[in-house]
Amino acid sequence: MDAVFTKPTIEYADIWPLVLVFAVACIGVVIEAFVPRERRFIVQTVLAGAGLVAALVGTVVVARDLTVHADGAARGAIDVEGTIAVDGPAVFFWGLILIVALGGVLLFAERRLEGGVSAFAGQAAALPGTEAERQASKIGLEHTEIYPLLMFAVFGMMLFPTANDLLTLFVALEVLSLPLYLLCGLARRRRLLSQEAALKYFLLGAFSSGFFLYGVALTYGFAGSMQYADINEAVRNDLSNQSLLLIGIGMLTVGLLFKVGAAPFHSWTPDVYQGAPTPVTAFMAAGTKIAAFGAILRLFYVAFGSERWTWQPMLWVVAILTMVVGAVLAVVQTDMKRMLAYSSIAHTGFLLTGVLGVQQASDLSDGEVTSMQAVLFYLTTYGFAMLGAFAVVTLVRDSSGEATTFARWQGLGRRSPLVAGLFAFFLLSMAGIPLTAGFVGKWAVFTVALSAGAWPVVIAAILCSIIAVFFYVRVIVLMFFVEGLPDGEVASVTRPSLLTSATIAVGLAATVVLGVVPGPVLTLAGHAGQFLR
Amino acid sequence: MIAFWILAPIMVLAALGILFVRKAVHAALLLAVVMISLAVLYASLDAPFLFAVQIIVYTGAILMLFLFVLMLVGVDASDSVVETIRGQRILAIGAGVLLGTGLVVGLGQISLGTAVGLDDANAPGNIQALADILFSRYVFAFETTSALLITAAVGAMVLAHRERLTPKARQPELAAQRVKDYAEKGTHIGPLPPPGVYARHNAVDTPALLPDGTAAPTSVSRVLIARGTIRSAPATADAIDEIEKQIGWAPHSGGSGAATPPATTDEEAPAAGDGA
Amino acid sequence: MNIQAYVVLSAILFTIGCVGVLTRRNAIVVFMCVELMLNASNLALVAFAKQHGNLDGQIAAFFVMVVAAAEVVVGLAIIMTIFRTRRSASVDDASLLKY
Amino acid sequence: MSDFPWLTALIVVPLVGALVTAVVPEPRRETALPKQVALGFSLVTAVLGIVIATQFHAGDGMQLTETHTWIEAFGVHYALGVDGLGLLMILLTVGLVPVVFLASWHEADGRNPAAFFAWALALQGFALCVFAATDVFLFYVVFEATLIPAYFLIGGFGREGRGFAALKFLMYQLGGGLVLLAAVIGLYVVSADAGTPSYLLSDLQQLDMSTAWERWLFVGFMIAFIVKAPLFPLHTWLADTTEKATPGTSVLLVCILDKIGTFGMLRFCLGIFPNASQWATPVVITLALISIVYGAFLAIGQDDILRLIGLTSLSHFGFITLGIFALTSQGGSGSILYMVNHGVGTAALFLLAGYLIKRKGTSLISEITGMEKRTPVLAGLFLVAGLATLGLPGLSQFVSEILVMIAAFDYHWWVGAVAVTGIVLAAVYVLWLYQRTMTGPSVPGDEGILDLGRRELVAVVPLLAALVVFGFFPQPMLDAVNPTVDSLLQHVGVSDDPPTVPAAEEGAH
Repeated sequence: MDAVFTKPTIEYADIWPLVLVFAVACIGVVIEAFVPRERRFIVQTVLAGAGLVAALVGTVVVARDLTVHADGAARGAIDVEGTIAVDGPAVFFWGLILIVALGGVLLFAERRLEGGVSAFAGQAAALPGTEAERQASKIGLEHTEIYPLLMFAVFGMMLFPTANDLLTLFVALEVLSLPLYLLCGLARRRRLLSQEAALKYFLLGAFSSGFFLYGVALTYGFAGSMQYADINEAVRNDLSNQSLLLIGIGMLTVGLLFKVGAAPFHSWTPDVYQGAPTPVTAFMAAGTKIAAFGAILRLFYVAFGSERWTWQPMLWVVAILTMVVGAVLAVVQTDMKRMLAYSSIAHTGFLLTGVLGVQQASDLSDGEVTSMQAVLFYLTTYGFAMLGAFAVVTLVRDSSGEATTFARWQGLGRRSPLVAGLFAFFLLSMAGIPLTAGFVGKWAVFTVALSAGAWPVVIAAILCSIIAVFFYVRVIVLMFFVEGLPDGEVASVTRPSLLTSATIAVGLAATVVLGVVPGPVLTLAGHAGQFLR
Repeated sequence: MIAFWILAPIMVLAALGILFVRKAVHAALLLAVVMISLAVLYASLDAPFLFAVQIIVYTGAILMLFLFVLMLVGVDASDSVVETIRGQRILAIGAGVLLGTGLVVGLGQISLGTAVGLDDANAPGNIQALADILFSRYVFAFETTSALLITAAVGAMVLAHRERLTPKARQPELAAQRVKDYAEKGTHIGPLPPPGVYARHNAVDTPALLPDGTAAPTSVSRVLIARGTIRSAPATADAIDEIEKQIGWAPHSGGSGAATPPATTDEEAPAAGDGA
Repeated sequence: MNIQAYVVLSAILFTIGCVGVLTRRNAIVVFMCVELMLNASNLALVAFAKQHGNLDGQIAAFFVMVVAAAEVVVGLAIIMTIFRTRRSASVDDASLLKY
Repeated sequence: MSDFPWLTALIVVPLVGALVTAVVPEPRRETALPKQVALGFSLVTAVLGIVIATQFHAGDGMQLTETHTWIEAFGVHYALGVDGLGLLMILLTVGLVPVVFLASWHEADGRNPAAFFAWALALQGFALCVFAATDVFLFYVVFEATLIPAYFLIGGFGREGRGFAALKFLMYQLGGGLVLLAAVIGLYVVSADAGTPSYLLSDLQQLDMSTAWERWLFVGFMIAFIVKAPLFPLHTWLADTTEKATPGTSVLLVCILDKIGTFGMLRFCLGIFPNASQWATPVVITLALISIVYGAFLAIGQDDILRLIGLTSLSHFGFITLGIFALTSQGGSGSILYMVNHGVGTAALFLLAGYLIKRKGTSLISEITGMEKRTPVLAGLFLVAGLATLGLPGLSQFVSEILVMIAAFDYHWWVGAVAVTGIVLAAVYVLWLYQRTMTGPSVPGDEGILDLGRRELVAVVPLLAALVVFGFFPQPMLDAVNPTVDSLLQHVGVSDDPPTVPAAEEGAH
C-alpha cells in the first residue's frame, strides 16, 4: 500500500494573526543578530508593538468573518486539519491576550524608572555583584532579546486556547512557558531572587507538564485519538475503561491547574510573582491566566463535556480550596507583590467557580448569562486590573529599586495621592466593590455557578470575598491612614514615562468602564458564543 | 514480550536507583540505562523511528547535556540528606506511594482487549507513515516546535553568553601594567616563587619556606589554598618520626624545634584567600 | 502482546519520577526525574499507539522528545546561572523566596 | 417639566459637586473655597429635593420614574422612582447634608478639608440613589458604593484610632453586603428560571418563587439590612465608629446611611418576599426588642458622649424595625416617621455633642460638668434635642413612638410591654447625660469657653425647629407615607384592619 501524501490545507485567512505574532518573534531574533546594538531597543519595541497592534486588528477582522453555524450558538471554523479551532471564544481570547501583551510591551519598554535603562538585567550572564555586572550597567547594556521572547510567549498563549487536539495543546503549553521561565530570571535588581524565581518556576513547570503529558497519554489511550471531537465521541459512547479516562482527566487537570495557579498547585505563584521583574509579573499574571483558562474551558467543555458529572465535583473542591488558600494566606503577607500573587490565586478560585457553572443551553432561559460569557468577562476585568496594579507597583521605589514591602508604602496616600488612589482603585476592583469592573465579573461568575446548583461553592466564594476585602482594605489603610515613617525609610513615587502611564491609564479606564457600563463587553462575550465542537 | 520482561525489572531498578544514589552523575548514568531500555521497548512496540530517536536525541543529546552540566557543576556534587522542611520527604514518599498505587491499580484493572497492532499503519514503512501524519495533520504543531527551539537557543545565549565589554589585554599591555604596578604599589614584578622542596608526592601543594622559616603564601596556587589541600611544611616535619619509623630509621630525638613552627600556611591561607 | 503491561510499567516509572522530584534536593537530579516522567509518558503513548493501531501516539512521543530537548536547554541554562551565582545546585540553597 | 429626569439630576448634582470640590487647585485647597463650593452644591441639591416634593402626589405609587436598560445580559435597569417612603428619605438626606456642612465647617481643617466635603457629597449622591432606586441591582450597587466615601470619611477624619474603626465599619458592612450579593444573585437565578431575567422591582414583585428560595433570599437580604441598620447582634461596629468619627460623619452615617437598612426592609424584604417576611416576624421582632433594651442599657453605661448617642440609635432602630415587622399600618407609618424623626433628632444631638466636645476638648462625660453656666444656649438646645429623643409629647419623636407602640401592643401585649421599658430607659440615659454634663458647679478652667457662635446656631436651629414642627403637624408626612404603607401591607397579604389582624398572625401564638 503506497500512501499518497495529501498536502494539508492551512486556512491562513483564519489563523494569520497567530502566524503574524510568530513571524514578528522570529524577525525579532534576526534583528538581534543584524541591527547595531544602539538601535536595537527602538527597533524591537516598535516591531513588537506594531506586530501586536496588527495582530489585534487581524483578530477583529477574523472575528467579523467567522462563519455562523446552523444552530447559531457557535461561529467559526476548525482549521489546519482539525488541530486549531478559530471560533468565537478563541478570537475573544486572542484579543484579550494581545491587549495584555501590548500592555506588557509598554511596561517592558519603560526606561525612565531605572534612569535610562529597562527593568531587565544589563547582562544576564554577568554574575550578580561583580565588576562585569557593574560595567554592563555602566555602559547601559540591556537585553533586547526580551521582546522576541515576549512575542513567543504571546504566540504560545494565543495558540493555547485555540488548540483543538491534545498534542497541539501540549506544544502550545511549552511554547508559552519556556520564554516565561527565561524572562523571570532577568531582573536588573535583586537578581538572586529573580534567578531563584526562574528556577522554581521552571522546575515546577516542568513537573506539571510531566503530569499533563501523562494525562495526554492516558486520554489518548482511552479514546485512541488526540482530537477533541473524537475524545468527546469516545467519552460519550465508550463505557469501558472509565478508570483510564478518569486518571487521564485528573492528570490533565493537574497540569492545567498548575498553570493557572490553583490550589494545591499554587506554591510557585507567590515566589515567582515576587522574584520576576515586575513588568514580566504583570504580563504573566494576566496573560498566562487568560490563556490557561481558555484551554481549560475548551478542554472541559468540548472534549470532556459529556463527562461533566465526573469533573464538576472535582472542580468544586479545587475552587473552594483555591479561594480559601488565596484569601487566607494573602492576609498574612507583608510584601505587595506577594499579596497580589495570593490575590491572583483567590481570583483563580473565583474563575473556577465560573467554569463549573457550565450547563446545557437548554437549561438556560433566554438571555441568561452563560458560563462562557461570565468567565470571559471576569478574565477581561482581571487582566486589566492586574496589569494596572503591577504597573503601579513599578512606580513605588526607593534607592534599591522597587520597594514592595508594606512598611515602605506607609503613608503613600499623603505623599502621592494620585498613585495611591489609583492603586486603591485597582484593589477595590479586585475586591469586587460595585461600580468597578471586578464587581460585575464576580457577579457574573457567582451567578452561573448558582444557576448550576453549586451553591456551596458560591457561599464559600462569598466568605472568601469577605476575607479578601480585608487584606485589600488593609493596604488602603496602610497607604492613607497610617502616619508615614520618616522620609528616608519610605518609598516614593518615581515619575514614569508615557509608556507606563499609558498602561495604567488603560487599566484604569477599562476598570471604570467595565464597572459602570459592562453591557457592551458582556454582549461581546455573549456574542462569542460557544466553542465549536 | 521477552524483551519486556527482561527489561522491565532492569528499568524499575534503575529508576529506583535514581531515587537513592547520592551522586548526581550516578543518577545520570542510571537514567541512561532506563532510556536505552526504553528505546528497545519502542522497537518491540513497532516504533523503529522512535527507537532511533530515543537513542540519538534522548540518550545521545539530552543526557549528554546533563552530563556536561554535571561536569561544570562538579562531578562530586551530591545530595544533602538534611531535610529543610520537616517531614517533607516522608510526606512526599507517602504521596508518591499513594499515587503509584492508585495509578497501578487503576490502570491494572482496565481491559484493553486485543491490540489492533500497527501492521496496517506501518504498511508504507514506519518512517513514511509518521512523516505523512507529521507533515499533514500535525504540520502546525510541528512548525510551532520551531518556536521552542528558537526560544531555547535565545535563552541559552542570554543566560550564558557574556559579551566582552572591554578590549582584551594583550602581552604588551600586560607587561606595561606590571611595571606600572611595581612603580606605583611596589608589586613584585617577577614571577611568583615556586613551591617548596619537601616533595613527597605532589610538591605544588607544599609552600616554600622563607629564610625565617615561615611559609611563603604566594608560592602555592590560589586554587589549592581555596580547596584547602595544601600541606604545611612544618606539619610535614611533625610527621618525620612516623616516616622514619616506616623506613626503619631510629626515632629522631630533637624534633621539638620543628614542633613549634613559626607559622603555618594554614594560618596564612585565609589571608591569601582574601588577597585573591 | 500485552499492552497493559507496558502501561503499568509506565505508571511505575512515572511514579518513581514523581517521587524523585519531590524528594531529591539537587536541581539537576530533580530535573532528571522530570525527564523520567516524560519518558514514562512516552512509553504509554507508544504502547497505546500499538493498541489503537494508529500512529498519533508515536508522533506525540516524537514531539515530546523535541519539547524535552528545548526544555532541557532552557532548564540547564537556568540551573547553570544559579550555580554560577551560588556555587550550589541544591534546590534548598535557593531559598530567599521561602515564605 | 414632568419629563425632566429630576431624580437623576438630584443624584448627579452632589456627585458632580464632589468632583468639583475634589479638584479645587492646590493653592486654594486650605481656604474656604472648597467648603463654599460644597455647601453650594448641597443647597442646590436641597432645592431640587424640594422641587421633587412639590411634584409628588401622595397616593399615586411610584412617581417620577425613569427606566433605562443598563446591563442587558443581567436584566439590569437604571430605574428610579419615588413613593412616599423614598420621598421622605430623600428630603431627610438633602436637608441634613447642608446642616452637617455648616456644623463641620472647621472640623477637617488641617487635614485636607476639601476631601472631607467631597467625600460627604459623594456619600450624599449615592445615598440619594439608594433611596430612589427601583431596580434591585442598581440598589445593591449604590448600597455598596456608599461604603467607600463613608470609609474615607471615618478613616480620614476624626479621633485617634479611627483607622481601626473605619476598618471594622467597612468589614461589617461589606460582609453584610456580600451576603446581600449572594441573595441578589439568587434572585437573578430565580428570575431567570421564571423566564427572562429582570431586576426591576415591579417585575420581582410579581415573581412566584418556592418557599425555600424565598426564605433563603429573605434571610440574605435581612442579614445585610440588620448589619446596616444596625440591630443586635450585628451592631458592634456602631459605637466604635461614632466614637472615632467626627460628629458630622456620624450624622451622615447614623442619620442617613443606616436608614438604608430599615428602608431596605420595607422596600425589599416586605416588597419581594412577603411570605417569608411573615414567616420571619417572630425572630425579627425578638431581635428588635433585644436591640431596644440592650441598646438602652449599653447607652446608660457609656462614659463617652458620642458612643452613648451612637448606642441610643441601636435602641431607636430596634423601635423602627419593630414597627415595620409588626405588619400593621400604624406600625409601618410610625416606623417611617420614626426614621425621619430619629434622623433629625439624633443629628441635632450629635452636632450639639460635637460642639460641646470641641469646647471641652474631651468627650468623656465624667470630665464634663456644669456647662449650663458657661454655655446656656448650648445646654438648652441639647436639652430640647434630648427630650425629643426620649419621646416627649409635643416633639416629633413622640408621634412616631406612639404609633409604633400601638402596633407593638397590637402584635402582642408583652412585645409592647418590653418596648415600653425602652422608653423608660431612654429617659434615664438622656436625662442622666444632661444632668452629669450640664448641671452642677462649673469647673475652673472653663472660663474661656464661649457659647454657640452664629454659624453653629444656624446649623442646628433648623433641626430643632423641625423637631417641634413635626411634633405638632405630622399630618403632611403621614399623608405621604400612608398610601405606600397600605400598598405594601396589601402586598404582604395582611389586609389591614389594625385591631384584629395581628391576632390572626402566626407570630402571636
